[in-house]
Amino acid sequence: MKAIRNAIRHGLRFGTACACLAALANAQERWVVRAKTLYTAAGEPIEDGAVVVVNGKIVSVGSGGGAGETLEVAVVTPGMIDLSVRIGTREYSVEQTTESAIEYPVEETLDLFSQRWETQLESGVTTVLAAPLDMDVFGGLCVVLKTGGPRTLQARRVKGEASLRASLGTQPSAGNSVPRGSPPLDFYFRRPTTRMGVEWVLRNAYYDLLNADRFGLAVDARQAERNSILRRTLEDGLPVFVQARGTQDVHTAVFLKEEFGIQEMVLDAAAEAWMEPELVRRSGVGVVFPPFPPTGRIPDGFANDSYFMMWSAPARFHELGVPIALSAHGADEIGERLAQQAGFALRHGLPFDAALEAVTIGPARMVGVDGRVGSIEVGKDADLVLWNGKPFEPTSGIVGVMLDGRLVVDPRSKP
Amino acid sequence: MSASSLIAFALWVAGQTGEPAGAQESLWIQADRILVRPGLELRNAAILVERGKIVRVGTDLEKPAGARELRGTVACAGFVDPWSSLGLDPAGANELGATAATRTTDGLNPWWIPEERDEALRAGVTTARIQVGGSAVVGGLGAVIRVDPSSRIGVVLPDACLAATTAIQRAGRDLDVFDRIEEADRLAGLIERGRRYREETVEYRHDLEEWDKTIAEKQKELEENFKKAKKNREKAQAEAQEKGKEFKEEKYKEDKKPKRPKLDPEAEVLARAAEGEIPLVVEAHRVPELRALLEVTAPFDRLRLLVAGATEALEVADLLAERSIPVIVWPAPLGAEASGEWNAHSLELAGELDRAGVEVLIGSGGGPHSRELRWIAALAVSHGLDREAALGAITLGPARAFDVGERVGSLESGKDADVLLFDGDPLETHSRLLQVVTQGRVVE
Amino acid sequence: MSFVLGALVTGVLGSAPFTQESNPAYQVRAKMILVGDGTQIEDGVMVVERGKVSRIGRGEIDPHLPLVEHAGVLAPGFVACQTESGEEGEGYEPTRSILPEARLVHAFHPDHSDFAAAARAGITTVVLAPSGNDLVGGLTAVVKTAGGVILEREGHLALSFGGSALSQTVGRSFGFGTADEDAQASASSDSDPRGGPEDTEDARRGSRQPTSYSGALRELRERFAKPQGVYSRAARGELPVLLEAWDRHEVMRAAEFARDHRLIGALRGAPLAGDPDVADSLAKSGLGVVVGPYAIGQRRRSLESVGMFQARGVPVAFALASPEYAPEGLRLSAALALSAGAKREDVLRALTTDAAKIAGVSDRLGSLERGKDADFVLWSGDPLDLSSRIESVWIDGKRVHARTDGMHRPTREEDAGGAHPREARHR
Amino acid sequence: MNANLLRSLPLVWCLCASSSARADPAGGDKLVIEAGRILTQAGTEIENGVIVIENGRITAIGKADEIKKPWDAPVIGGPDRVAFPGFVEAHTSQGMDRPNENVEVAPFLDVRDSVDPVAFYFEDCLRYGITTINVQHGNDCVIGAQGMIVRPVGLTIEEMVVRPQYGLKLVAAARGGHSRATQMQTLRQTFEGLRRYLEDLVEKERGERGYAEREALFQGKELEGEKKKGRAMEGTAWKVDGLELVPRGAIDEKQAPLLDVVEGRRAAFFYCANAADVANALAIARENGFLAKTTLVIAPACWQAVDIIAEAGTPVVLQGPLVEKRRDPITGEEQETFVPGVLRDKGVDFALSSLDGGPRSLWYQAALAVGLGLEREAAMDAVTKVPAEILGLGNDVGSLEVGKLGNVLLFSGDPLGVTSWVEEAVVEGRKVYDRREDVRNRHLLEGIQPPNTAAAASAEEPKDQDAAAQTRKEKETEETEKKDGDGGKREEKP
Repeated sequence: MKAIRNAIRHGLRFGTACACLAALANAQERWVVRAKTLYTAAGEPIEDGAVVVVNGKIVSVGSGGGAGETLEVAVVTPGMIDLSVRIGTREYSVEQTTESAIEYPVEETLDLFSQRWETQLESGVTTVLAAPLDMDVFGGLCVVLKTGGPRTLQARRVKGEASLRASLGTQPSAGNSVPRGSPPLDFYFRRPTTRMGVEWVLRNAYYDLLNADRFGLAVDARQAERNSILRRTLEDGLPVFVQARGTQDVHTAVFLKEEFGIQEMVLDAAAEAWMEPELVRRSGVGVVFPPFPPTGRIPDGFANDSYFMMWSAPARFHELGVPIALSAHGADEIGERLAQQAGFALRHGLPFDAALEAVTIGPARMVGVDGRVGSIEVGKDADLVLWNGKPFEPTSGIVGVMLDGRLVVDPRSKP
Repeated sequence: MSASSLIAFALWVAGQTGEPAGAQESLWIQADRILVRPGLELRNAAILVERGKIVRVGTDLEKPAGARELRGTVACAGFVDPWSSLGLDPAGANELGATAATRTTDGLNPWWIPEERDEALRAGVTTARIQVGGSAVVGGLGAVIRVDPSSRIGVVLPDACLAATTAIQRAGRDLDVFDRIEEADRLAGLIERGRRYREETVEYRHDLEEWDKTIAEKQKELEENFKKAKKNREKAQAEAQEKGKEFKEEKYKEDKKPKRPKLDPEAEVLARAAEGEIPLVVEAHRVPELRALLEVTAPFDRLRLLVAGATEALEVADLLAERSIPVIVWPAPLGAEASGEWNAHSLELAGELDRAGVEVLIGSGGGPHSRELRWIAALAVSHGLDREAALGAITLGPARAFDVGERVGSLESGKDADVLLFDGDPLETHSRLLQVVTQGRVVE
Repeated sequence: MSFVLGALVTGVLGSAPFTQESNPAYQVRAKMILVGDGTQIEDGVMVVERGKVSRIGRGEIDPHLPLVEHAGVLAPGFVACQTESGEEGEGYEPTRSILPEARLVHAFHPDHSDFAAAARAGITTVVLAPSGNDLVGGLTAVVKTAGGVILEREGHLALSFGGSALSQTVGRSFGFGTADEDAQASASSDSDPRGGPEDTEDARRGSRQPTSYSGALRELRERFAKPQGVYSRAARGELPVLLEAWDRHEVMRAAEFARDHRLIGALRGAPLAGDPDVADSLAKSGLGVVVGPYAIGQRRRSLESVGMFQARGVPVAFALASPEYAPEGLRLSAALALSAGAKREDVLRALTTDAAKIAGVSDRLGSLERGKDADFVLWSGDPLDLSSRIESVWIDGKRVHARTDGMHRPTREEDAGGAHPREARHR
Repeated sequence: MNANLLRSLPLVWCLCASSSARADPAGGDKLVIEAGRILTQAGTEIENGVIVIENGRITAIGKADEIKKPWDAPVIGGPDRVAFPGFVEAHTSQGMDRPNENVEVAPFLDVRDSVDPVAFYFEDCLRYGITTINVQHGNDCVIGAQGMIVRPVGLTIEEMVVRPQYGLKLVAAARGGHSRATQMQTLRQTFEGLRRYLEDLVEKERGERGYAEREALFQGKELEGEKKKGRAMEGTAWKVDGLELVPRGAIDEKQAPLLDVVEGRRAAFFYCANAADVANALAIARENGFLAKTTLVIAPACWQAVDIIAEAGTPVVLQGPLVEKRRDPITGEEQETFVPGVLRDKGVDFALSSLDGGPRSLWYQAALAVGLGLEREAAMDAVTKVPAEILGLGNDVGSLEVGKLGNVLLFSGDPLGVTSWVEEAVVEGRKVYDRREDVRNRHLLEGIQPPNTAAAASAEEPKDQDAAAQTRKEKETEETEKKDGDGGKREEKP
């Protein structure tokens, strides 16, 4: 067994060993991280740059070093951000008592003890937008989280109520049906069973709001709560993240945005958005792409259908000036993670800077946390990814990760 | 590490047939009480261990130079779990497609949670009888293995038993009384098949011998008569020519060569069980199948039967005692996962059977949790099993039942040095297990 | 030796006072008395009057009182802090998941065989609790295992933060994994889109229960926002709560909820809470913890959590759960915890004093002090030693079980084949 | 299979076009390849190099100014190209309409009858530069069919075949719902059965001869001396004496391939899902004397047995992810092990294999391996030299040297770089792939107008048309594949 243990420690990439190292490193208050190339995602890359970190914040960016424990690596980028992650949010994240679970905060359904958070962190994803499964038309209020740190929301939350989750297409209506055997007993049973039904539920929620306002209808507490949230999407720029995979869904989403004047909208998992470039550009929505499908086809898990995602879609939208973000949907497998998705984006024609933005500051802007994370600037959280080569190349590895100034993966523990 | 791997590999090869060699350093183990074997206890005695074997046990030994010294209050033999699945992964332990020819040693997975074996060893379990397909109708050849995880799994005996079950639920389906009795019958049928196969092979060998002899004689005879035959032939040919008839060869006849019986690996094993070369362990719980089992196996006088589980064995205790059939019980409080077999299961069973004169063995119930064997035995004591009997039921009893009695299970010279050192009575919860020695290797 | 002693005791017991209903004073002298609060008395004498402990100490024996000689250990009866014994499925109401007024005391059959079995295992008091499958499971009852004594008709308000309290329609129809598989991120790819949430029983009944953690929290918060009835009593700290939570994140949620609403009581479950963070937050919440029952082969982490809690001053007690666990499981749980490094006194308290505290009956039970109920057990040795035997069990001064060497055969449904009505629902 | 056919025809046509219509560059028996850099995989790297291929083999390779180019040879490539030997797939079960036959022991089968020349997989092979492929039976069996080595070129199996009836698939991993023990049981009994079968054959032959002899004696006629009909059995582990008496033709076709294996005349590809399987596989290989001809096809979890693999000295093909995740059952801690790293450290020869074809193909596995800490050379070898050696093609493929086959890839940059593509592929001197003519690739990169929008109606560009048609066909395939149970991966990761 000793032999086995050795082999494990031996072959171990990240894991317990590094965890201990990290624990030691955390005592460290002040860091100086030097890089041959420093990509800040805020302006030109800096050659032979250095980031100085004190108490978890970035205090200086440039070539100046100074006191503090020093790390030397080839490349440093900001911590990456994935806006479409579902970890520990499975069936229990979906509130089925209503199809528009507007007022349900997703953060209350998270399992912060899931190992997959660490996997994300170690693969360079330091911040995520946690969304529920899209089994409801309105999925609730999503939260922006750090992927590491103490296992409490207070410690990890970057922004609660960061966006409102909605979903179009086949998924929310999947499995719905009028109960067999008996007639519908109450309106709950008329859950959407079709695309148009789904769309109607969305519209309906907004009509309720508008009517209530226009005719000053009395509404119960819960309705009031919903309305106030929806109102924020119209007035205070609370972004609405809509899962819109197919072309129809993209149309629907954009029309809703324009019909009700929703201020901020982001199309998530938008595989086929590229088929309507003009519409997307005109409507000013952001786009979060799903992981690149090997054959270009993404099967619809709920209907016998599939979506075609053109590999160069991110590049094309970038040219059009549409805000874009890449996502790995929180994939665990080596080779499928966010860094590799960025790599594929490069392969398919997205310029490097754009690719970097699409996994850092770009998504940060979409959920309004760009003041805190997403780029390497003075005053921001010290979320850094340390590389041994050109980022996003499959041949270069992530040798270190720093989260809020804590070294969670230590480059010095690497061969 | 590569060195250790070489050893490991050697062990693997050995594992197929014999078992690993013990540690090299010699030990000097002293204790106030040495429980040599049930019924024999030495006070202020010592055990001398060399090359993994117990060389001497006694009160009048003196410590040889260079031997490492261990001290404790009570020393007893390493526990032998007669009913475990350590070293098997779930797929192996729960294999339902097993047949008599399935070998447990083929299912060994040394990498499957070695920590489990480590825990068990540190809890004093040094050897265990494991069974691939423990819940299959017929589970194949069980093995007695070394629990020691420091190397690949050492096999003490690759063919320790043949196992079978008459379950109450199988593959999610409930079996009613009649199904179960039928299963007992089917089992008897199998044993019969084995017996007949053995007969056939013996007959075949005999017949072949006979045939070879006769043919050899015939050959000799023919060779002697060849000249004559040749002459006759020529004569006959000549005649034929004269008569213008075409020449007919004389017909040659000899008795047919006996046919080799078809290869039947299953029957080979069943035969060994039928002939009592290996014991047959049957898990049975309810009175009907227990009675049926005892009935249908009665005609096979050489069969060595063991019953496992035996929730209602008390009803047939007299029969079991009379035919001296040992029973492996699992006197543990049930978890919710316990299946229907264990309905009406009582912790008092062990004690009651013992009092009824049935030999009781205590096992950890076929799970990977041998580490609790000591607690289970203790519970049996707290429910009426005699302390000494309980200790025997997890040491020498199982060892004897599975034909490794001359290797493990007691602290007699010549046996493998599996020694446990306690600071109190082995079955008392408060007494700590100070030292575990497996094959002369001190577990640090 | 112990056998002889057994004979002696039973011999004495044959005589008058112990069997009669009217119960005059008598005294028990034991080699060792475990008072229950951690102290122990060598060659102690305990005088019992009218079912109460009237005197206990090293003192002389009173020549006028009948005497029970016991060469072993005298210990308080154990208290099991959560059980579904004898409920026969009354502990679970599938049609609705919020039943604040449900009273487990109504499900109490005093002469159900489960209780006799518990008594034989030295358990003299149990907390009858609902199965954790309802969000608000109702009110627990604290009863003795013999004599039909009911100590508390409204023991705790039982709330569940566990996944089993959420209707799992989505999970069922889409075949998602369980919380345990989460780390492997296993999502079944061959899901059957047909037969969705609407096809389930309770959906047809037109009552849809929360299916998400946040939904459940909302339901509970609403009830504690303007609390009425039992909720208000719980909110005011008059009625302790029994919160069920299993996975670590559930435990955290429950602890937080208890803190926010200043609830007192205990948390039941937490097998994987052997995690410093979780233990700390539990310590902060001021809740007790009801763990177990631990079966053969329990994960080390669960066993170690007992010591971990007690080291942080969190009172721990053991559960008996559903009757599939033999009552001996309680003592086994304790012994396993002990073997996993917990302190002996602490474990003993988890069976007696602390358990009584968590059960909310420490004024009457948990230790053998003057004036408390005379619920005690005569052991051949230390009760925490699994190999020591029960000689006799006494509740309210009356002997309810004496060791016999005849085998005790529980009844069973003929060939139930394990399909025990409760088994399906037991998590 | 028909679905695949449908789907792939357009591209295949385009390939034929490229080879026939533009006959000169690819048609003749000579070809000159120019490249800014040539990574020979033979220890050298050549700036501004030239490769001359005649009759399918490399006749010259070196610096442009040192090599004399045949005047009549067409020239491809250019200074902006990087030349690299074609990748070698050491073991795969793709490219068959069904990888698994549901017979436990089926050595009498031949994957040749299942390989689908127009399978999407082979098309993808060219796109990602795999020019030599060892196709073997799937892993869901005990003993599978005989495999074959192919090149991903041609419309018929005859055109594709490199080595017919090559290798045999054995599996130590338990089939679904079963255990290693029963798997091992069947393996053992199969070889036991073989032995018994041969013994009986010999026995029968001997019996007949003896009878004939005695009959002759009896009848008094001379018998002509006994004549060997067959070949004596070879094999290191066990032999059946007197097999030479039996003509090999008389040996049952179910047993013959097994006999080849035992005699060490046929390569064995032994699949193992975890470490314990490895131990069993090696045991079987030893007991039957074909360890020397054994290649272990291992799932990542097998790394735990790395010591006994190294000890046995068998090469391995790593099938599946490069990193193995193990959850400690006691602590619940998750541990990641970089398998190629472990294999390298123990000196085990290993080849990588492509995960699901497509972009996750061999080049990507090699690149990832480098990213995870494997030396660049080792990673390159693991997809060229090592597999070539495993397949016994060391003298033909795996590197660019004089005398080897002219399998050359022309990359737009570093072969492992994420932004570089296979621009042209040459197999045995024939240019068989040109990215500019790769319809599917353009389809994926340039997209199409969705058929249901007004834009489609206006867009009358024929390319888009047939591309559109292709998407529709693909959709069908997707569905048929879903029905078949393979393919159809869920995109949602809840």
